[in-house]
Amino acid sequence: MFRNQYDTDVTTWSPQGRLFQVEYAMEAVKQGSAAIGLRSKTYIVLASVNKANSELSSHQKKIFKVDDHIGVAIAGLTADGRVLSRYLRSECINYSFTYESPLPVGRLVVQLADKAQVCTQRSWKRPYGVGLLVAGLDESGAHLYYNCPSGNYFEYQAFAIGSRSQAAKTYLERKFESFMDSSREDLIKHALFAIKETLQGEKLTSSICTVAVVGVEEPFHILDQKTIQELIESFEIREEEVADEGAAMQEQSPEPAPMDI
Amino acid sequence: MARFSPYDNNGGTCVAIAGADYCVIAADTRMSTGYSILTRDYSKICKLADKCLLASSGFQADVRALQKVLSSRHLVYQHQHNKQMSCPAMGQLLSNTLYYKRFFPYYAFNVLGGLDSEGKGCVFTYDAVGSYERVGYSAQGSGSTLIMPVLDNQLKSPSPLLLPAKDAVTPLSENEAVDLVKDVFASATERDIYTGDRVEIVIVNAEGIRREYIELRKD
Amino acid sequence: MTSVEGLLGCEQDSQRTLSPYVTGTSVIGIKYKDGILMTADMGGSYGSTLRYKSVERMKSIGKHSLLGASGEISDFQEILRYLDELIKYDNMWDDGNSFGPKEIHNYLTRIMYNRRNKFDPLWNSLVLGGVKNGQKYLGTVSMIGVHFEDNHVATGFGNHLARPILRDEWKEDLSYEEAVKLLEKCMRVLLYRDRSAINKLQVAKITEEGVTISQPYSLKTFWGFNAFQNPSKGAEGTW
Amino acid sequence: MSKTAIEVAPKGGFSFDLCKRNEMILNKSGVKPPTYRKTGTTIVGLIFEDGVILGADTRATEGPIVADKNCEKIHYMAPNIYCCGAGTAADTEAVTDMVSSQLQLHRYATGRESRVVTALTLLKSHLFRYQGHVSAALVLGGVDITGPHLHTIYPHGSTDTLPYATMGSGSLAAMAMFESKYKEGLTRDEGIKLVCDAICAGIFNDLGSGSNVDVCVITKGKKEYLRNHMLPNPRTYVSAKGFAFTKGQTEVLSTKITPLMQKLEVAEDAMEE
Amino acid sequence: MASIGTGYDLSVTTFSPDGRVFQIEYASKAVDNSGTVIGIKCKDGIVMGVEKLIASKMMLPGSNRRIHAVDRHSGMAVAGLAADGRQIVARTKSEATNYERTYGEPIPVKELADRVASYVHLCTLYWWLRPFGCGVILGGYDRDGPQLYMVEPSGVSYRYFGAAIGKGRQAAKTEIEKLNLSEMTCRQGVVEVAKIIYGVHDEAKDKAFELEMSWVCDESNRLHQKVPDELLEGAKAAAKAALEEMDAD
Repeated sequence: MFRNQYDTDVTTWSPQGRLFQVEYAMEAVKQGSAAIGLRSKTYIVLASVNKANSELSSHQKKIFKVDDHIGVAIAGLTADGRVLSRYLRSECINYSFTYESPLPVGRLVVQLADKAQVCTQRSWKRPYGVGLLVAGLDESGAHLYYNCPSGNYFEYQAFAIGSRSQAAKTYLERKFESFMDSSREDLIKHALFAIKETLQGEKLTSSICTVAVVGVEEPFHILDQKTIQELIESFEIREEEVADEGAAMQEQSPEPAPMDI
Repeated sequence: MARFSPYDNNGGTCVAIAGADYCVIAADTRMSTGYSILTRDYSKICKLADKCLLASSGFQADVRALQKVLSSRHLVYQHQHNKQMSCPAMGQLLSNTLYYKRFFPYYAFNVLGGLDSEGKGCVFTYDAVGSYERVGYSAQGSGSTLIMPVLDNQLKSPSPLLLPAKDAVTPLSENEAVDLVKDVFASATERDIYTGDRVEIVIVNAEGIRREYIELRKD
Repeated sequence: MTSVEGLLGCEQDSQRTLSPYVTGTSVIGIKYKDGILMTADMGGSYGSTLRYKSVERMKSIGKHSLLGASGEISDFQEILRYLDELIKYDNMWDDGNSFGPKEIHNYLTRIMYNRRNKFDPLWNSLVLGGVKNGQKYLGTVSMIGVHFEDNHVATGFGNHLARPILRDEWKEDLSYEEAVKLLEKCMRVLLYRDRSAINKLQVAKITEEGVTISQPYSLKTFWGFNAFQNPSKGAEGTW
Repeated sequence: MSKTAIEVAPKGGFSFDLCKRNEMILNKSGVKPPTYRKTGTTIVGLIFEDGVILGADTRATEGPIVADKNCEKIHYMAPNIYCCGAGTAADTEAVTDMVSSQLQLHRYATGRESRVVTALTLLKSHLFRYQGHVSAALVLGGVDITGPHLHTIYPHGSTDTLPYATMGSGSLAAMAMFESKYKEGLTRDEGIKLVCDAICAGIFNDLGSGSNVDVCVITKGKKEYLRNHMLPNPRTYVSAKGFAFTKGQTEVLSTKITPLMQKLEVAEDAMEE
Repeated sequence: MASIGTGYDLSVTTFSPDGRVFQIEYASKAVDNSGTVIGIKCKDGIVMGVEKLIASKMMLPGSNRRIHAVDRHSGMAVAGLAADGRQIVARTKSEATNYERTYGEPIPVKELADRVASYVHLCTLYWWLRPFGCGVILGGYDRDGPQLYMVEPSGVSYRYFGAAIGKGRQAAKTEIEKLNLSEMTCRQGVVEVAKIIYGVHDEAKDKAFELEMSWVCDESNRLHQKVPDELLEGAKAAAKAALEEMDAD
């Protein structure tokens, strides 16, 4: 794995102007099980794949409620994800303590990104090894952000991170233009299909995925297993054809850019 | 020369009554300072959890700060435990929060009411620095000295000295309790100058939360 | 109360000056059909001396809010500095979110209460009015952090002299003209009965369109009752 | 030195015997003096076209507690003079009673109607003598040979002559009404209306004032005392079922009877011997 | 690269025998690979434009800003690592605010640029930090008129009539030199900047991009603002038209 002498320290630039430690941290995101997010004008849906480490263990929780209007899905080092979601929660609580109104999502995301950046510039720190999909609703509408270990953040209509997320991304890329005006149910359906893409033929059941919704008049909450199972079953008919297409697409997709330039 | 005083008394009365399967929490909506009324419509009751409400009178700035601290703490609790705090847990938290400011106290007189984990009504009553007790009913604030003896007479709690101990809930039905609350507030308003304008009555039971209002004297 | 104060014990040892120097008197704010109206005179008293006569005690805060203050003028200016920075940062985000009157009111409440907790109060009573997304908002905070919202609010002497009039005559859908007339009535009473009030005032308006603060002007007053002409005439024989 | 065991109250003035002792007690031991019933009050008066109208609320307070919900604060001074009192109830009552009897005696002596200025002078000299310790704040109104008069008298003895006047804790609220509505030459009905407005402003805005409105209209040769002219504060709620106060509310935990006297056993056979 | 493997290029606190600090040069590489950022000083103000490369088509326009307001009267455009850029922006904001709190007037642009440069420079002085991987263009308007500064990862800052950093900087500079900046209004400047950005964008190599523009000029009441939408759209249209014309030639 050892690439060169420039990749052991966050404070060292490579001759090409790259930061390998940060890029490696971003690899950690790809190791985690997939998480996806997508939004319409008024709703945002997050979904994640639950993978247990062993037959005997439970899976890690990957979707966290941050406040009534914000939630996150994580991929990568779950421990880092929990630390960060605790930070997000306390920022929201502090903000509403001072202003008695919800913290705008975009501002929270920037604060989070700034926090992540600091870890890429201090020799005694390491970058966070986790990617966060931040879903939230505020005065300016529904938002879906992706925060990555480099301290970058992007706003998306729909996005997927984590292992085999490329398949889900491909699915979403084909569909996302219609999401803006989609209903809540359609969003959830697309979310489930996208999750299905990442499973490589494994059967989609409510036990291996978590779905959460936030929207106008609907505080962030994680859907219970029963609801998800019912939804999965009601979509079952179309599922087959979509799965075939997705599998075909998966291999040819290019590597994503390591960082934004 | 004007001198700085960090406290004020904004008046008001709070009452809570616990029944077998309900809890009534009530407070008037007058906020005053000295001899003047600041506003006739200020709610003194704060919903902390689905089955736990806090009614407080005293110094409004402290009261509001206290409510906000408790609400924030409750949010943290929910994040960590994935459930709402029970009323007795909130009771202990409130006591700790008050005692934390033992040497610069919150000038707040609190009654905490709600349902416990068994669905039974519960009322906790406090002093300003956190001493508290679970009781069957309580009154706090400027009209408490007028109301408490009436409640004692009408709702007599079993003596704490009795063995075996009995539940500290009242035998009244929910409607009787609400009726009693209305009457004691109307009476307190007759004789306490800091109580008046309107009573907000919140009833918690298995179905959820219900609110009622009645008008009081405005003088 | 007394026992509580006794426990503090630190009041005497305090090094801070706990009394105001230059002060402004009442501010009155009311809701009306299209928004909020506020009025205050322009006097700045140094003790009982009328030291300044052109103090602006109402300022706009961002796009949606209007702040009026009575009490220590320097503290008010400090508060304006805080808010100016707050609003500047808010605007620099440029993200479609902005602080409305509710947020500003809460922020002010936190500031006032925190300072009182440090025994270093900002010696003001503040009135905060605003309109955002069609919602009218009118609230007030005192120097120790007591705060509330109402359809009409007044600080200082206004609480004693203006609010009785407002409680009688205020109604939900006052037109602009009616509302100004009502405010002027209150200010006239204050002018008659509050020794630090002066006859040079401004009226500020905030609606969905924004803030306008009027030029200073004076009210017509009447001091000519017969009984005022020769006061001792009614009590001849006594001393 | 022969001193009677029971001290006979002196004929007039106050007893100052215990002032020094009281001062010492208050300074040293933090003992609180007894509270007095204060008529934390709204009282007003105005001059209208034919005379004077006085008004008062009817609440008497003792700290935060309402001591009397329907007391009278408009005191009789003379048939043509009335006086509203604010301050310590005992002081306002005593001082008005005292002056009213002096006026009566004066009328017997002179055979003429009392003048308002006489009442004013008697009141203010009394109050001034006691340097504000007699805490009575008064609104004095009446109609005499020289026409209608309205005065205010402060507890320290200063007085004022006004077309409209307010006193008591609700004076600012009431004055707000006067300052915005008073005109010269009001009719009787307008005058009563304005006095009621002023008192109501006190009742509803000042916590020291409350309950009902008393009005007294004095015109040349005539007075109307409209006791409880308005009753704007009825009780808002009465429980339909009422209350039963059952006996034996106190739990009896144990019973033990101790007889007052020991029963004596008399040994009979000893007697026989 | 002669530096690689010498061991003199691993720390920012190491000089090479010929007196260079390679770590700073490497950091500058990150800037050189970024989308082009340009700023010009016109006669009535400053115009800044950014070629913001878009990695995914699902990304939303207007998100992930590269131009930030740092005070009422000044703004900053970032080339290089956006995350590092935000750190500088945050510092700039607080410097501006501190100055105003102390002196009661808005901070002069020169002073602001100096302070930013010091901050950037600071990160080149300690082994436990790394130099910022970004360069910034700072445009502002004070009582001395509009001014434009550029701060590089090394911490140097110069004042410019027109500045460009990022991939297309060479071509952009050539284009800027052709402009008659002293006669040009910002309204015209906006169109020119748009043309340059569209001109230097390499469609073959790079993905889609978004043009992000701001100005601070008399027309904006000397406040730093986004260029109004209709003007921006007009400029984009003009730029596209100019491109087609060039292709046709």
